[in-house]
Amino acid sequence: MPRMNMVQALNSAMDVMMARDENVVVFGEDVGYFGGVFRCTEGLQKKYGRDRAFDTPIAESGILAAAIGMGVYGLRPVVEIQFADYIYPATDQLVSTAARLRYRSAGAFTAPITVRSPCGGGIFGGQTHSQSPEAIFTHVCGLKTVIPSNPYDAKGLLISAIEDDDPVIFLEPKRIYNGPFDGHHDRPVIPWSEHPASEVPAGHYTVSLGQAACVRPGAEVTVLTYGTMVHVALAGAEEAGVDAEILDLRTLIPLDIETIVASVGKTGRCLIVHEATRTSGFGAELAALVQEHCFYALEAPIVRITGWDTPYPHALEWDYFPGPRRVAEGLKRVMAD
Amino acid sequence: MPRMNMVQALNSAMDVMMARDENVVVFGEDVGYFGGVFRCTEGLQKKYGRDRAFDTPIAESGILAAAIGMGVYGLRPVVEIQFADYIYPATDQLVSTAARLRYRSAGAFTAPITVRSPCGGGIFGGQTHSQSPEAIFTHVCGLKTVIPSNPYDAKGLLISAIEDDDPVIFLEPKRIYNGPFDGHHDRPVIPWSEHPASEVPAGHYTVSLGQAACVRPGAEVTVLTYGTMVHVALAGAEEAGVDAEILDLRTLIPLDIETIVASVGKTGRCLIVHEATRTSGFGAELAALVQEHCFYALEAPIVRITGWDTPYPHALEWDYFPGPRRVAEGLKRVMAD
Amino acid sequence: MKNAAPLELHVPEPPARPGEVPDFGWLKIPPAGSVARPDIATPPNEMRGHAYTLIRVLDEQGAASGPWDPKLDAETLRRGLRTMMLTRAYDERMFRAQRQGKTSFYMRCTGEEAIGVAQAMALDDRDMVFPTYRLQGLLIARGWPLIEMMNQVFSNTRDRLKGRQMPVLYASKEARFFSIAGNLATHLPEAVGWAMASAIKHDDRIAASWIGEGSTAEGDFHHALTFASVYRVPVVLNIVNNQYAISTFQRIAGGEESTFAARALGYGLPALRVDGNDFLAVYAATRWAADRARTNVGPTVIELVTYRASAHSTSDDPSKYRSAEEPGRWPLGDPIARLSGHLARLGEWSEERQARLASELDSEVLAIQREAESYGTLASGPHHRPATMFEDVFKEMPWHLRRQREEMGS
Amino acid sequence: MKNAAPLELHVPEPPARPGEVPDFGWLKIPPAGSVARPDIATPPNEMRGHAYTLIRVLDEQGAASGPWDPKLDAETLRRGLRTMMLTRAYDERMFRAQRQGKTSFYMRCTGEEAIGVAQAMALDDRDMVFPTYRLQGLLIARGWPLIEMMNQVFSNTRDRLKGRQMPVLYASKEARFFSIAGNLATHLPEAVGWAMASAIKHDDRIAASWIGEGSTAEGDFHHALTFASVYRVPVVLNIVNNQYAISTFQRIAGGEESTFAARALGYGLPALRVDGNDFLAVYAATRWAADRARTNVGPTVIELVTYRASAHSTSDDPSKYRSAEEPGRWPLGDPIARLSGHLARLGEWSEERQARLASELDSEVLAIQREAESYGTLASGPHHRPATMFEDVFKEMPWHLRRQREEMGS
Ligand SMILES: Cc1ncc(C[n+]2csc(CCOP(=O)(O)OP(=O)(O)O)c2C)c(N)n1
Ligand SMILES: Cc1ncc(C[n+]2csc(CCOP(=O)(O)OP(=O)(O)O)c2C)c(N)n1
Ligand SMILES: [Mg+2]
Ligand SMILES: [Mg+2]
Repeated sequence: MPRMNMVQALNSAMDVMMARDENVVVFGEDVGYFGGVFRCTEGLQKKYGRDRAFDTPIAESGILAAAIGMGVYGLRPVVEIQFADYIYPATDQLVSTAARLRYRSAGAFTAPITVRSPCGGGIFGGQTHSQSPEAIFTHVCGLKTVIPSNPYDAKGLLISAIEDDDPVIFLEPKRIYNGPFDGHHDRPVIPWSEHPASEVPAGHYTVSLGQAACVRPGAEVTVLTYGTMVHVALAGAEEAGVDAEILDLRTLIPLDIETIVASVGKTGRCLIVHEATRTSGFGAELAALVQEHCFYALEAPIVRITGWDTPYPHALEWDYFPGPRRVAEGLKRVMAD
Repeated sequence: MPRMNMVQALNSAMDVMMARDENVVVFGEDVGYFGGVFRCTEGLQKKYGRDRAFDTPIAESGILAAAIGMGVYGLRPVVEIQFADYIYPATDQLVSTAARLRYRSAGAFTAPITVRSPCGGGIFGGQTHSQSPEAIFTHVCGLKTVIPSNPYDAKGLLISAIEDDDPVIFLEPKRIYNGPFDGHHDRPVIPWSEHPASEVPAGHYTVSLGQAACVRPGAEVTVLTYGTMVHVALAGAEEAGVDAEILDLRTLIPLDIETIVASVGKTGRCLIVHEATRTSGFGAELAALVQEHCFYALEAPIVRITGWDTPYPHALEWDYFPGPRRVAEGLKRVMAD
Repeated sequence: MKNAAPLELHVPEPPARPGEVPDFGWLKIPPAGSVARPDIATPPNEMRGHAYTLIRVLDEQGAASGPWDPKLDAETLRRGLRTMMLTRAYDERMFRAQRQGKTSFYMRCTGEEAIGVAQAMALDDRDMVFPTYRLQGLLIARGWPLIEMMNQVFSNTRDRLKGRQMPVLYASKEARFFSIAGNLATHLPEAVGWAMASAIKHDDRIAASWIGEGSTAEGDFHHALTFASVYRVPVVLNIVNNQYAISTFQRIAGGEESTFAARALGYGLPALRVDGNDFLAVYAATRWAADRARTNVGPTVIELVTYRASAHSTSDDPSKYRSAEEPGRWPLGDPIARLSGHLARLGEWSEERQARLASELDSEVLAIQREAESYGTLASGPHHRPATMFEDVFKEMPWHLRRQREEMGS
Repeated sequence: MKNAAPLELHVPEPPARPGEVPDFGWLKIPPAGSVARPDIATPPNEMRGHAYTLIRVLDEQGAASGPWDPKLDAETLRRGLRTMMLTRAYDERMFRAQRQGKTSFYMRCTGEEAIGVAQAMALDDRDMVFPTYRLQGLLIARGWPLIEMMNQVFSNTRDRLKGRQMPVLYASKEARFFSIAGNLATHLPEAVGWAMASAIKHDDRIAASWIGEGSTAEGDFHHALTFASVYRVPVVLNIVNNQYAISTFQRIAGGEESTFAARALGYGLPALRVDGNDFLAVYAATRWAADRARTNVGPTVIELVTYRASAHSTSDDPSKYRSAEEPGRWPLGDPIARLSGHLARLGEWSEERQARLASELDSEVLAIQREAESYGTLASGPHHRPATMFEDVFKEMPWHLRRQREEMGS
């Protein structure tokens, strides 16, 4: 089976879908000839032509609106927002049309679009190239939100997203485009090729939306996490020497509540880890759900290890990033009580 | 003391501040000559002139940007977004400049702006005149978020917001502009004049940001709520016959955690009530905080009574609105466990 | 260089406020028939003047003249007249129904009927339209049944939108009429996206969209024009300049220093500024733009100059901000009266036929209204079942919505 | 009417891709001195042509001519030249520092130096500027110390922005230089707001702002122009058309069907399209616009036509998307060479002085760099203390941030 990093896996997902379905089109800033600033769409214009993979003006709201209109026509647009930090100008299109169109027209019109966007920090991008805005989308009913943590899932989930008839926000943790970063920024970069999840089928396959993956079975505590933090959590658990069950949520909406409840029911403890700022982050919803569903099983307060409630500071990136040390501390805290 | 409804109290806050501080300016769509579609700015243009209270083009992002620029100059703009549902086009200005300016310039430039906007349902406004988007703002570090529940607080909090040197989102539950609506939509409307909080001093006073109010002391369960739902919670507690301690949070960021923790520490039970959609609503953050701070005091799972995770449906408004019956059910649920 | 005088903020004002005498002298009205009709292949920069004039076919006496006269036969003209009158009759009945408390809200398009109706007739029925809330004439002209529209206005059991939308925010896939947006301007770049898709698929259907002059200030207006220009999209973008955005006169939207049509010029797009109350001019301009789009020449911006003769909506009271005399002094008249006058002048119509038709249409509307009310009204029901509220958020209902539906207990 | 041919999507392309021969024939360049200079009170609609031409003062031989010649004395010209050269020297050193791994990122303005420098000189130092990330020349011309700028680039202990911002996103209250935004275009309507405030307060200071041609597609560009036009705001809005937005040629931003200057016309604003590599033309146009703003006549849009001679940033590799020959074929030359040639022609400069100055400036920059590095670099520190991260989110630190600071343990 071919080995792929995340960028190649994402590229392959779009390639496979463009070949299978003439209605799939790909566009965004620098997405056409150049193939995207992270090269995720490389080669697609050459292969499928300028009217199926093209550059757009710098207008995120215009990009979303064009995608929605195309979706109404019957296409399946896959658009790239260059950084998740730049999705804000498109908020009205996302909330007021993409998320609401099926509902407000009682199914007459729909927006089967996929919005890809690199998120997260760890590349010294400062406060406007590091954000993780997923919580906002999870609060907007009508949007699905997906965040993969490895090449195999990235491709399978992206194909599912493209085939899905609802609008999907597909956030790509840019720090793990090239390797399974575990938060040890001072150690040499490990490429994906050494990780089993880099074995990615060349053709079509899917990873279903709404299903978490257990990346480490364990008995003492459940860790709920996604994206880059999956790898950090693994490292943190090792450092803490705690037998943690680590769930990679993969899809935030719809959420795989069953897997979560089963795990916390078993372990009686829960740590939530995400890179986004804490207050009203998706960790808050997870904490609320876990205590709603597993109150009597819980032996200790649910702990959240997250980005601080500040913008992502350029030079202090590694003091901001919730790395393995903080995850380990969190695990110890949740085990201590 | 004069009796005022919410609209008059808000108008009075702006009037008082415009008279005291020449740097206070007020603008927004239909805000000038007409005085706003809810008449909150009535008379201000006549009194303070066209360059201190004026109409704007329909461009929420432009309005926010102009306010930010004026704030940088040294003014204290108070802008109105006609409905909270229409704040989305301004998201980028709110997140990327208003919330971040002090931080990114290390204090050299700031945006001491107040963004007023009517929120919430109950007036048959359908899905685009009924939203309660507060959770989104609470996730954006750098913004303060305020939601008053009565005329006295509305005026005192709005003055505090205008005097505050940080950007403040000031959400006004439109259903209680004219009376303390308790969710019984089938009963006659009660005007504010019959409510003690309609006694509003004519002059300057403040209600501090960051302080909750206990609107009903009680021993059995703590209800965390704000805005219209304060009145609904009071009615719901009465209907359930439960001795609930009801806290009107008033300010979501910064949150009055001490009052919350003290109350839940005492009652051991917690119900959260808001009108916004549930998933990743501010109730999630409240639930997460309460279980973090009061885990060992909690005798039952924290329950959330909220708007459903759907758009606000026009004809089914009263099935959507979390009224007193649902609050009472929630109280019974939290007491039963 | 220092300025002699200190800086001043200029805040535009309307020509008249309540109690003042309105004067529309600022509106320059060229004689009917006087504006040239360029070929659709004319480079936009050779026809910039069309953004600053007013294309008119019908004169004050009801005579049609000039190169823009679409030379429609009397049958077609009567059809247009009937549809405009039906629209008005519908508006009046629905307005009254709201006043009687049968529904929450209503918006009339009084005085603007030529726009939706003539444009629907000038477009192909297969073309996709992305309208605003004031384009009921368009939907009626496409033959969408009034009963469907009323069911929506009453949010009753037969409302295809399941009671979810405020009155007048229609959507009809069959009529190729896009779901009307509550958030202004969002639909304009969406229309451009639809038309881009049509071009990508080598289809022959074009898109058309409408936006109020007030809403042109939104960023999405700019996005629509930019994308339309860059990709030469087969779309017709209409700006309905009815002088007001709720209480706000169009000068606050930028109508003082320029025309709204002129916005197009900066993007290299052609613009037509049209007498929006002149059925023939509206028809002809739309046809010109549609032909241009359909033949791959590119998009066109049309400004339709009209007047919002009634209130913004049933929630609005214009006496608070504009002179009560203003509607009567609007110099471009009423579109129904003008077309009816034209037909009469051609010997194809009479005051008597006009009166008869008006009363027939009112009866027709009333009968339909009775039927619609039999399916329910917002005030007294019945409505769709509460549990339907959870449908269509997603294609398949996820667990959390199923759970909430159970929690609701229905 | 049905179209003969099916619809097609037009996707603009640049004239040349890697391996192809670039040809700038599409850029129409009028002779230096040939464009009229209208009075600042000229109604915008009487000078529309200025949006489609190119105001030039310096010809190919370095001679200045025509009504736009600002007739600056040699001292001022040499100051301009020196500042442009200093900017370039600074850029080269910082670029190298990034390549040496001392910081994360850098952006040069190579080839665009006339813009920031001439415009800073044409404005009053008290005017407020809202620039983009490619206007370091403006900050240098305002006399802001290079050491401050370098401290920011290195995110070191003396970085006034406390290491929070990516390199080059300067902010200086003292230099009246607004905090540079990462989110494109946001600052343009903010500049308009600042200038509205200045007008409200009857101040005499105006605002100026800059935006890349690629970023004009954002809604905030439209908001800026709309507000500027409606309230006749004392602001100068500059569009820097350097042909590229990262890999994207300006035609994708709408430069194929029109000029960027022409956007202004639709709002009734005057536009000047200027040779952005001609120091004198840039100076003169800016002066014209500043005078207009300061005397309450209104805002002006200036398009500065230039060429991004180096990569977008240190993260970019232009050989992937444009012909390697392109920079060399850019017909408007290099702003430093052109001004230096002009001074030489006046007998006020020589190749030898030019070379000497270049090496002096490089030494000066290098010395400052050494000092800056002594306060730390991003790579090797020291930086501000981690706990400072929690400051300035709000004026007063709320409990949750205090708690998080404790949790961080520093
Ligand atoms: C984004 C957004 N902002 C504000 C509103 C509130 N609003 C509804 S209609 C309207 C006026 C629109 O005026 P115009 O575009 O001229 O259309 P007209 O009503 O005259 O047909 C406003 C401000 C809205 N619906 N959406
Ligand atoms: C809202 C937003 N979208 C996208 C980006 C990513 N981005 C940074 S610079 C750039 C290109 C800007 O080009 P232009 O405006 O022409 O300026 P130039 O770099 O040529 O000076 C892009 C797309 C961003 N910073 N902000
Ligand atoms: Mg209007
Ligand atoms: Mg550029």
